Amino acid sequence: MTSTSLDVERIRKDFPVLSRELPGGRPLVYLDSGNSSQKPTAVVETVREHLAMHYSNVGRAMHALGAESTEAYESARDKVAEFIGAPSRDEVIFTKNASEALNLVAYSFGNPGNTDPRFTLGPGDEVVISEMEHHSNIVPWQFLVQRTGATLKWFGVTDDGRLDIADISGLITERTKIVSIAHQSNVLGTINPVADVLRRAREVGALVMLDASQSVPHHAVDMAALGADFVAFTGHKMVGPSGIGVLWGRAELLDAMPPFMGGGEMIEAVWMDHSTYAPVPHKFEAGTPPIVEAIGLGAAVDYLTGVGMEAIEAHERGLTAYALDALREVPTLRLIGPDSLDQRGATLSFTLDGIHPHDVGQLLDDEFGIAVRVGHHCARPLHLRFGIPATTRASFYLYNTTDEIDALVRGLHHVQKVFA
Amino acid sequence: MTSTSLDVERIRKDFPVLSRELPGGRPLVYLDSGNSSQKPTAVVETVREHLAMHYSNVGRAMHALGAESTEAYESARDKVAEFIGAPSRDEVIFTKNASEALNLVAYSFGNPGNTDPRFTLGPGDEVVISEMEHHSNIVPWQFLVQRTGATLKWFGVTDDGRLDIADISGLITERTKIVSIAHQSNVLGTINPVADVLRRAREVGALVMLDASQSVPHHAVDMAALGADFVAFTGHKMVGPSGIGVLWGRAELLDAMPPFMGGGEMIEAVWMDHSTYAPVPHKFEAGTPPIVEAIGLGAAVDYLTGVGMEAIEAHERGLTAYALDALREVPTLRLIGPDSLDQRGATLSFTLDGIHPHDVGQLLDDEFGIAVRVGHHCARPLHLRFGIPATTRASFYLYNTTDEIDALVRGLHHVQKVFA
Amino acid sequence: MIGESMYQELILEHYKHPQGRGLRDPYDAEVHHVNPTCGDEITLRVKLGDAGKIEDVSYDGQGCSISQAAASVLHELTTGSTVEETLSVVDEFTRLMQGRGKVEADEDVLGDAVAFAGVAKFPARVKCALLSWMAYKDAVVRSAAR
Amino acid sequence: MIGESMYQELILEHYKHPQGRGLRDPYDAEVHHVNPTCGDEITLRVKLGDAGKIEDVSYDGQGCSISQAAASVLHELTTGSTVEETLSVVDEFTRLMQGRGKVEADEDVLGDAVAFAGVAKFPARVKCALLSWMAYKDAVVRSAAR
Ligand SMILES: Cc1ncc(COP(=O)(O)O)c(C=O)c1O
Ligand SMILES: Cc1ncc(COP(=O)(O)O)c(C=O)c1O
Repeated sequence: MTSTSLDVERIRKDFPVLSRELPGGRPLVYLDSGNSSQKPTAVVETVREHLAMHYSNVGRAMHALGAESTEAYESARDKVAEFIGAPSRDEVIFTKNASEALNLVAYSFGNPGNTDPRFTLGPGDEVVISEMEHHSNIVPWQFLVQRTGATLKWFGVTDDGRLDIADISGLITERTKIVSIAHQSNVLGTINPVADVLRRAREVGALVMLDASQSVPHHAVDMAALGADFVAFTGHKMVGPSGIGVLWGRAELLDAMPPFMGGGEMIEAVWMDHSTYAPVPHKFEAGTPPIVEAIGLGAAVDYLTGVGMEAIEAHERGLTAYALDALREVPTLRLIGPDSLDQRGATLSFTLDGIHPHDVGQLLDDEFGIAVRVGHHCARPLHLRFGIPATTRASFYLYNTTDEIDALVRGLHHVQKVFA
Repeated sequence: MTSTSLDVERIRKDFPVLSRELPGGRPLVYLDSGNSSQKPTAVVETVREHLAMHYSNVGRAMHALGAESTEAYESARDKVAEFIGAPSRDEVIFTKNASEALNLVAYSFGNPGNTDPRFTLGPGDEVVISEMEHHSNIVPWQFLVQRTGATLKWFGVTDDGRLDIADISGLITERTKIVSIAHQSNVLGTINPVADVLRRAREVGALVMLDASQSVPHHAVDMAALGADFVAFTGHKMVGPSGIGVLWGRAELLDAMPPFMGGGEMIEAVWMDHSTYAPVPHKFEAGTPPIVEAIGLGAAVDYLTGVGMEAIEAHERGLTAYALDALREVPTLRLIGPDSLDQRGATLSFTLDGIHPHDVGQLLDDEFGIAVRVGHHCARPLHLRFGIPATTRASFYLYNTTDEIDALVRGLHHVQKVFA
Repeated sequence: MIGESMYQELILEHYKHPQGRGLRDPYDAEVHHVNPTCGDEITLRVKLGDAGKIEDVSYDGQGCSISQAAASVLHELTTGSTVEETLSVVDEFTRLMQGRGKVEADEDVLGDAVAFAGVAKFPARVKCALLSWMAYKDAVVRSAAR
Repeated sequence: MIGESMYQELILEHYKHPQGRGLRDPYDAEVHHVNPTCGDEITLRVKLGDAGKIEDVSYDGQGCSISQAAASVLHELTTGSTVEETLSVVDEFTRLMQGRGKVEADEDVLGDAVAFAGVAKFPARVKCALLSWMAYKDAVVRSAAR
């Protein structure tokens, strides 16, 4: 049993899908929250109620429904800002997902119309990422260096699944304009040494972006304490709706960046041949934003705060300890990532000798209703690094139980029997 | 009375907000659908049910919920493709709104990594838009010419609110790479002469993009018949959820374009130093897409198809005829846009002598619960063209009635009394 | 009609009968502010007097009733007060306007300007209400800098 | 256990006891296909015989049970048939796989390959099932072109 101040049975009742029966009478064992989380009734009902009874466009509308929608949308920004300890609410930009947030920042560099030296980029300049990144924190930077002639470099990963910072000074140099790494790996579970990276980046004047898609949902993350320049995360992994993500950035940097997409809402005034832009956050929110989705994310952070991020973290820690022990007993199971609780989250990826993860995942689902993720989890270079095409990944959240981990272990034994 | 095969009283029952009382006991008279439309129960319930009971990430997930979500998401693509008569479902790309769709295409030009001559752009090349565009179809092209050194040109607008095509051959020339104009104006209601523009564009080998944000919700629009190269529209204006838009493009062009945003789902394979990309539509859908929003849009097109786009068009035509007559009786009212039914939709913008539109809109709302839009409606250059800072705009949809137009006229008389 | 209607009698009164409207000489600073999103404009002059007092605030402009009435109320509240006093009124008014309808107005500080409380719920109108007040702050800074 | 389980006995049978596995000489064309998203690989050879018949399909590869079993079933269904017949089986199999679980399989045409019907609901697995079949189509085109 995990020791925690979180009443998991009560919490499970908040998530209607968890009591659902899958076709064929299978119960649902949802161990794929690292991919996307389930939604509590509080979020679903907020979305429903707003869509049905209070909906209108925001900002531009000057009538009762417009005021209700704008108020709800901007309140969601307040809630998110408070949730992540943002120094200012205007630093919270709503995007459609974490990927858009990462692309937005990548597109800010090397724009010929912007002469701010922090955002110029060309041959000789360098961008640093890592080998454990999600594709959404790799490909935007590949695009950037392709457009500008700059160079992409990356941290390696150690055999036990840690960021290899042995040569950090050789990697992050005076030529580095930005370092963008995961706060927590979506495959290894590793929590990266942000302070070390920041220290070196500050020495050479490089900016630091964190892909916090896997940390913000699971830990109390405070922007001021963290000290990075940009942070991206995504609503659907933190019990929020799909279609909504967040970019947090330091106001003075956001002010200095060129806009990304153009359109309604992000302008101050438009003439046919030029335009001036609204202040942040609106400068980066072109067009009608994901209104109801942002409002749903507001309800999600209310829900998480209600449960308590410390309690969630402790609960997940208990589950991780339990799972690390339990998985050790499965023959031939090889964990990819740290095998201790030190600086790691509740994400466990592994292989089984001679059985392809696709078959593992599908059999677990087919026979037991256990949902895990299989494949490279949008982190193909990391899998190449470990010389494997794919892994099976179990990822836990506030609503998971040790019983579900037991079910997983039983399922893995069965899979091994089928393919024996 | 309008003559139509649409039972508006029955339809109004499908939209819960329409029977809502606003604070102070005002009934709601919603005449702001051009800004964003209301949502029928069918859409709200589809969103709720999916979020609560079937949600998971799409594509990448290989379990029961993953299959349900993927199936629902891809079925939504089928539905949208059928709704707009797309030659192939793979030509339907889900974005977060129309603005993203327009930016996506604008960012496809002048990318140094792409050598397809249709998408190269530099000094000497020209982009043509019009003076009646929404900012979302102006600013992305301003960005493009700023990045590349190309030239932006535009159609003027005649005094009666039509696209001025008198000098179309001087405007669209061998130097033109793309023409992007509204299918229907969000201020004037004007439906533009797409065939004329296409004919000239084809003569000189220019591509044509249509901003169909205001046409697709109100008319049966068929991609094959229309003949354009790219078409953008947005879910929230067509009884769908917020957070979802659509780019339709010809497959051979989409194939030739560089990707826009990088990340999960849009790749084929990723190495640290380069990547290959998925085929369309996924190539342009980086990261977790607006899953539930797309599914909600699928329910929206089902709903619209159920009512019948011809019936909707006829109903709106009746309302427009009625409103044109009724508004003529309001003293000093000046209509901005065509005053006949010829090639126009159900959007009426106007000014009242000596009363600022902000005051008109707010008083209509305050006293009668009438929601109209006031300001420049994200079309400031068009307002500059007419020498006015703002207009009041009433826009109708399938759920509006002639009674509501009567209420508007009464409200305008009252406004004139208050400010007399 | 709702309780928090934006069109309080007082606003309409100021709109129809603006106080202190018109540009007057002499003045220490003149500023011209525009709200590009809706085209509202104001030209505003400040004349400082003895003992840190505001001797006159004169103005001319065009726009909606909210922007025009706000200038009229501004004239009333500032003329004859000390610079310091007026700036704290400006701060309170700004706080009220940017509070998205969730901030309680301090009537003692704001006087007639509390009539604008209903505006705060409409972000697009907040700029109308603030236009002249921001112009005033700007003008005071400039006249003090001379 | 659900009715439409992806792991039909038949698939497991073919996975554990693959038919015709191994690369054989002589051959008219050899192709190598990879599914970069999951790392599945196949090398496949085709030998044409008389009267437009397929004399042999030999292959080697690695990957999940679906991709490996699909290759085994492919071998069984193609060897001994005419090129034309096999291509129509490939077409029907492709249609089934891309039908997102909504297409009814034609058992007469597909034979054992109908066991893969359950795969069609998982887009990520469709590519596994199709890998060898696409490789086969490619190889046939190449051998015909010689
Ligand atoms: C003509 C036109 N184009 C583009 C848009 C932008 O759509 P969205 O705000 O959904 O991006 C709108 C509506 O706001 C519009 O009316
Ligand atoms: C570490 C990490 N970064 C980025 C993303 C991308 O998030 P989204 O798909 O919401 O854009 C994910 C999840 O998919 C992730 O796990």
